[in-house]
Amino acid sequence: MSKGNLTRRGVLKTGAVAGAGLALPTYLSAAGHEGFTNAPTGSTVTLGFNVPQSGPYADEGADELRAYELAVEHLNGEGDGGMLNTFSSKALQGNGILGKKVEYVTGDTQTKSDAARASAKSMIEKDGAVMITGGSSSGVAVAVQALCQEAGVIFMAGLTHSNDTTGKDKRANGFRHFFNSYMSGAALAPVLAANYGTDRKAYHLTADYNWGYTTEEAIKSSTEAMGWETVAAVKTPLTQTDFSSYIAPVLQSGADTLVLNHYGGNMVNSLTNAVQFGLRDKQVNGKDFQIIVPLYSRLMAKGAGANVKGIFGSTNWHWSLQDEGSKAFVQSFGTKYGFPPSQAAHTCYVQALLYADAVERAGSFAPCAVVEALEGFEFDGMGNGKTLYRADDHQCFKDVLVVKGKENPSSEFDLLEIVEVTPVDQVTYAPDHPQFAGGALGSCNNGA
Amino acid sequence: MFGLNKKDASLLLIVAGLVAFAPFLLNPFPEGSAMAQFNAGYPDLMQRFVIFGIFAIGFNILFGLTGYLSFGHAAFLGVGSYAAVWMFKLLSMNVLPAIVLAVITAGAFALIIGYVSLRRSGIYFSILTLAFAQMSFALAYSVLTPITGGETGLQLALDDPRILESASASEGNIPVPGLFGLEMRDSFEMVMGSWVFTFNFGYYFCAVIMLIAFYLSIRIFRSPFGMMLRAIKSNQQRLNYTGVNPRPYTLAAFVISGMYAGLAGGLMASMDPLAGAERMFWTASGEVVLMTILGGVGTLIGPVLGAGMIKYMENIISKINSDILHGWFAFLPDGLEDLVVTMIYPFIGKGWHLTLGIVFMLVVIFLPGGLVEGGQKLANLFGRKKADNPKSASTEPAE
Amino acid sequence: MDAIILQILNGLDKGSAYALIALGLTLIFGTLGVVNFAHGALFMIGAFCAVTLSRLLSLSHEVAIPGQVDFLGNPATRDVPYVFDIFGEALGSSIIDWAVPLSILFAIPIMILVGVIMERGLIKHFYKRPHADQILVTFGLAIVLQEIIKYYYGANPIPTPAPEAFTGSFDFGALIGFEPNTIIYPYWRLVYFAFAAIIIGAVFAFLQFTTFGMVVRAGMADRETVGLLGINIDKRFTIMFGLAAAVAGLAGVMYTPINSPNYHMGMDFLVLSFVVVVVGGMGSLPGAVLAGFLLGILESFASMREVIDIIPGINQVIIYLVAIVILLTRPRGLMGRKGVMED
Amino acid sequence: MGILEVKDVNKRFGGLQALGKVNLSVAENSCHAIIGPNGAGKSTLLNCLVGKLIPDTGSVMFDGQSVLGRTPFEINQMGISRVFQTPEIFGDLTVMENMLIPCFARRDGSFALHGIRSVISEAELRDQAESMLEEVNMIDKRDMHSASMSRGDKRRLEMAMCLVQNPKLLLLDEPTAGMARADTNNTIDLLKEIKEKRNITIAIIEHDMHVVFSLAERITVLAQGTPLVEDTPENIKGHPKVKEAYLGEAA
Repeated sequence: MSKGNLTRRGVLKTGAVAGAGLALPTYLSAAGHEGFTNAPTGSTVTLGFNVPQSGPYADEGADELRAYELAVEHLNGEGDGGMLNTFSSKALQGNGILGKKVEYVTGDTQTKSDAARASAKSMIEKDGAVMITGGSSSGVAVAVQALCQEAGVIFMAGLTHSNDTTGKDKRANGFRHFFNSYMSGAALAPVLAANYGTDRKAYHLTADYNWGYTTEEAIKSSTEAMGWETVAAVKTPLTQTDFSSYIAPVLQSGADTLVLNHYGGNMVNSLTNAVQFGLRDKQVNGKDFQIIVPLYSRLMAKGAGANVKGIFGSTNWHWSLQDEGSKAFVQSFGTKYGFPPSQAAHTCYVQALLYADAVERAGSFAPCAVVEALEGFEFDGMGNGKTLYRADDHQCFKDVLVVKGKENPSSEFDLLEIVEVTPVDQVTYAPDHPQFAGGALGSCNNGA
Repeated sequence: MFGLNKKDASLLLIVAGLVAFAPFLLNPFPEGSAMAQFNAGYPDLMQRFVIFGIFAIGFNILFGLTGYLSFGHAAFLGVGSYAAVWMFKLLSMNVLPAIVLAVITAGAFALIIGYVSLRRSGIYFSILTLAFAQMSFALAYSVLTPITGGETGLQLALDDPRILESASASEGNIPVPGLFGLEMRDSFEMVMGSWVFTFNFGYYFCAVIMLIAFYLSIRIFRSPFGMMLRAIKSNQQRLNYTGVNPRPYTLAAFVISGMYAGLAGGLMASMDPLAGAERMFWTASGEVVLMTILGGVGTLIGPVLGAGMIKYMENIISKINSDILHGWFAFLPDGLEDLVVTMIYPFIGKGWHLTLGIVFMLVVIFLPGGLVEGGQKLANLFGRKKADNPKSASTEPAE
Repeated sequence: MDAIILQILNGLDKGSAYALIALGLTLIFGTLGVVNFAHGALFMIGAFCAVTLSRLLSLSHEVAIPGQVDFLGNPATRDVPYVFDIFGEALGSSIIDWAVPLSILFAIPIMILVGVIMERGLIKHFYKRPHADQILVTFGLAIVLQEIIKYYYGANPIPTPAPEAFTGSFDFGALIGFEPNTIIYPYWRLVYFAFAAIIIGAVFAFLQFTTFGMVVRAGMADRETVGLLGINIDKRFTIMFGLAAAVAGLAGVMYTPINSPNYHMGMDFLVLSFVVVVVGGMGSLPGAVLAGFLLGILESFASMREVIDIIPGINQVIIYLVAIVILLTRPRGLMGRKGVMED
Repeated sequence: MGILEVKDVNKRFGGLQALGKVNLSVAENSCHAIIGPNGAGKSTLLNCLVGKLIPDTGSVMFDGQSVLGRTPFEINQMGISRVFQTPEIFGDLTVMENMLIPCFARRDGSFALHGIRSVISEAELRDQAESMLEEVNMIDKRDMHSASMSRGDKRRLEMAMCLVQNPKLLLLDEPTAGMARADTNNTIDLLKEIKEKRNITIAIIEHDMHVVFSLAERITVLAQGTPLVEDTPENIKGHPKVKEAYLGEAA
């Protein structure tokens, strides 16, 4: 197999080669081109897939990368087309984007904002990427989003759940398909009320950084609204691995519910520790003690093993959904890789398609044109039902899944079962909601 | 020249030449060729080379000369970046006040930490500095979020006051750092045949500062102060009985190298106005230690080479993916192509850490003096028996 | 009161892990004078011995389940471990259930082997080299080891549960006269503490009461003199390295049910264990153990809600803060000897 | 009144009385030897003089000022230089650099920021260092890496480093230990020459009686931490107490 080379400027590859050594220097100002950064001029267009390849989220990053490769295949008309067949917009023809073949470069975010920006910068400056996408944490998403705004390229966020990404740190060139902390709270609360009653005392353990704060706030406010009481909220360091000293005092506090506002390794460890301490076998205030994990990731849940059984949480998407879009995606991903995709893979795949579609509809790669095409865009057939890319904050509004750990998993991928598909209306909020206060989109930036 | 002896002056000139022509030297492969992947001549990476070069030069003033191994130097880099970003937020997007404040803040921070840590020596000193840096990181990531931006890092916002620039945010875009009207990201491209060379203002700005920093470090190495520092490393007891008080010398070296780190941090923020707490994590402190050892402890140019090597691997090797590999080896028959790709694949892309680890081990096993020694061996191999090689132009590696 | 007892238990448990790693690290410092940045990686390899053994035991073949389909619509299959075929389902499943304790037997030879190979193949050549070189080479080795593990096992944590018999928790409070459910503690953590105590005791007894141990202790105190006596100290030091590796590895094996192991767990522990060793005092084995437990307990207290409410962020920095205070008041840590790693 | 006055100095290490009621007076421009068997407290006494140890009680006055509570570098700045038993030099530095450091210390005090002026530009100090090197016959080794020199050269270098400071008092801790007889005689000659030329006070700790009797004008015999006798070399030679203390060890 032989793929084309990855170049900055397609022209150079085909033209200008003859007499290379003798050619007189041509001076180009960076502001030349067609009025925006990295305008594709040849027969190809380069996208930048910036995912964590090292560090704790490397497996999630690997899954994102698989999804992107699949998306590129489908955009270029290879493979079975996946969600292109179910997507409500029919602008994409399977001949690349605007007739240009899609090529891509990859980089490692290391789940550090510095490294992620370095990697994104090299994609923009060296490889001529016209869009950056990916990532598995909000810190990285916010950092790269700001960079893309400055550089004048589009950023399609990967997995990022913090309210801030489309709240106080939103940017005109950035778009998020993934759901957020507020939506988790809004979707979870009714289900929790139905299952555990409206008279509960909750104890929060919260990862001591931005995402943790917004998630704690979201869950607190939505559970308190239905009558729960928050006994305590304790912050835990990011680098904590053993949560025993945070878990142990929970029972003594009189709480009957533990909310773990943790993600990734923190979540695996805190949940494992909580189950170890036998919290779930206890009765407090005459009720069975319960644990809640607001943001579930199937990949991560695997690390917690049997401990997730019966524990409620929310997720953006799950492969067992039975709508046409999800089925098509699972089918083509599973056929290619032999296992079902994760929610991270799904959101990345969808983001890549949405971007391509927006370019196609706008008829241009210029970021401002793409922004215009995506703002207020309504679509369906991508696995989450009818979805709106809201113009005010570039957040997707769609159904949210409430899931719980499956009691009898039939395979290593079958860890979560869908309890409820919370309709979009229930998780929609006003753009000026206090949890999203501050910050401004600004205006789109075409860059150079 | 500039008060340097001939040897040092020529070293400085060589470095200046390399830095000035880096956009050419780092882009040896034509665009579109398979080897273009190894080109490093794009602004961000070139900036990183020189910025981390400054960081490592400064670290070497402490570690290379006095032998005090600080394991918390990244804290000063982080503090410098925070200071610079705050200047951008509050004052103006001009980089000069930001960099000046970064250096001063980092220096003050280093003075406090150094004053306390230098009460101990050896590994006890290392752990003290490590502890201070880890505390800085942990607090910056969590409870200090209002000041540091926490997880997402400290960023500019449209509604920042920027008291010296009132009209800048009018377009709905955050202004970018610059120097009296010249933006750091300004660059122009020169196309020569199928080669494209990018000349970036920010890079040259950093490069000039790096050359000044390098020049100062040579002067420090050659000054009585530098000699005292080397004496501290060599025999602190004798120094004491010779009537010299080592403590203020080490403290001065600590503060100077902290200021270098602050300078690097300020420049980083000037090139890319965001300061993240991860910059202060112990791995970041460890990185500059590794850069210095990899390049050659106590040598003038070694730390810069080490910094370049690590940053190159981080940014270039990590971006090679299997697709690119297949592209390279497409000329091979299919089966062989797949085999070669399978064999190389673990070392590139997400496996870049593995390559880095192997390089560390190979360098330290076969080149005890770091890359500088490798360069000498290479020079000797080609028969150019230079009487005054870089090693004798500097001090011996650490003992 | 009950809250304090609970945090002391937590502290002892955390301290066990710190102390075990720090013990091995100090043995290597003390005997070989080597700053071993790969020691965390040995802990991690130990943990992955447990993962490997439980995977080996669960090696299975597929048996089709009639009438069911998988997510792609193909006929579904069920995995049946080979041990079921050999020992029958009942014994087979309890063997799998006991994979972690069984891994101790599996890990000891492997860890000793890893340690000896490491020492003979690499570390040996760095005795006379500067500490800076030792740091670089062992750090490189640590990266290589963890990347190899990542390559084969992925980056995500891998659940490795304790045997069924040790899951759940023990009502410690009821035993000593508190209300039920006030002081409950997981069985496995109690096991871990006991295990750590046994290992630490065994290492001390070995050094105290065997001639081998006496020579090693003498070597730690004054290597040259022992060498002059015509005793081949190097060979013994190689064995000590293997022993230190085994201690770290066993700490890792037993840790797996507490937190699911992942490839970077060694790095996570590395810095902490260095702090522990230095706070304890370079070259002092009792110091390392004492510092491990001390820091573990203080860390637990600092994570109490009541404490965090008074001093926000104290849980983030407590260990480092304590380290600074101790090092400034006691120049050579708690029990350090003069002149070890001070220059 | 001597330049160095030690009065009633006591020093205990745990249960061990290292120094007990030591009184010592070294006259200006004299050469004073302190002898005694192993473990007599000679090194402890020396360490009390240079600030490495602080006596439990008693006083040490140098040139009319107390040295107690001062750090070694402060005491050196007062005018006491010390030569160690095993040569203490800056092994990573060249011979010339080794010489320059005491020159700087004498001119600039215990700490001075010299800016970034090159060492080479300090012509005056270089001259001083060079003439001192000539005096000890080491000028040809000026650019040598000092760690690679012979032990004898190292000791000569150390001596030169001390002398270039023009100390008022030079403390020598067994300067000929481990030397061959010829080297020992050279050292004796060197010290004699120095003494004549510089009007310097020398206090010397020595085992070798040959050295002691060739150089010393007064001798203090230390045993078990207390001075036995203090007298001229002639009187010491036949002193019964000394013989007893040395148990036939004396030459």
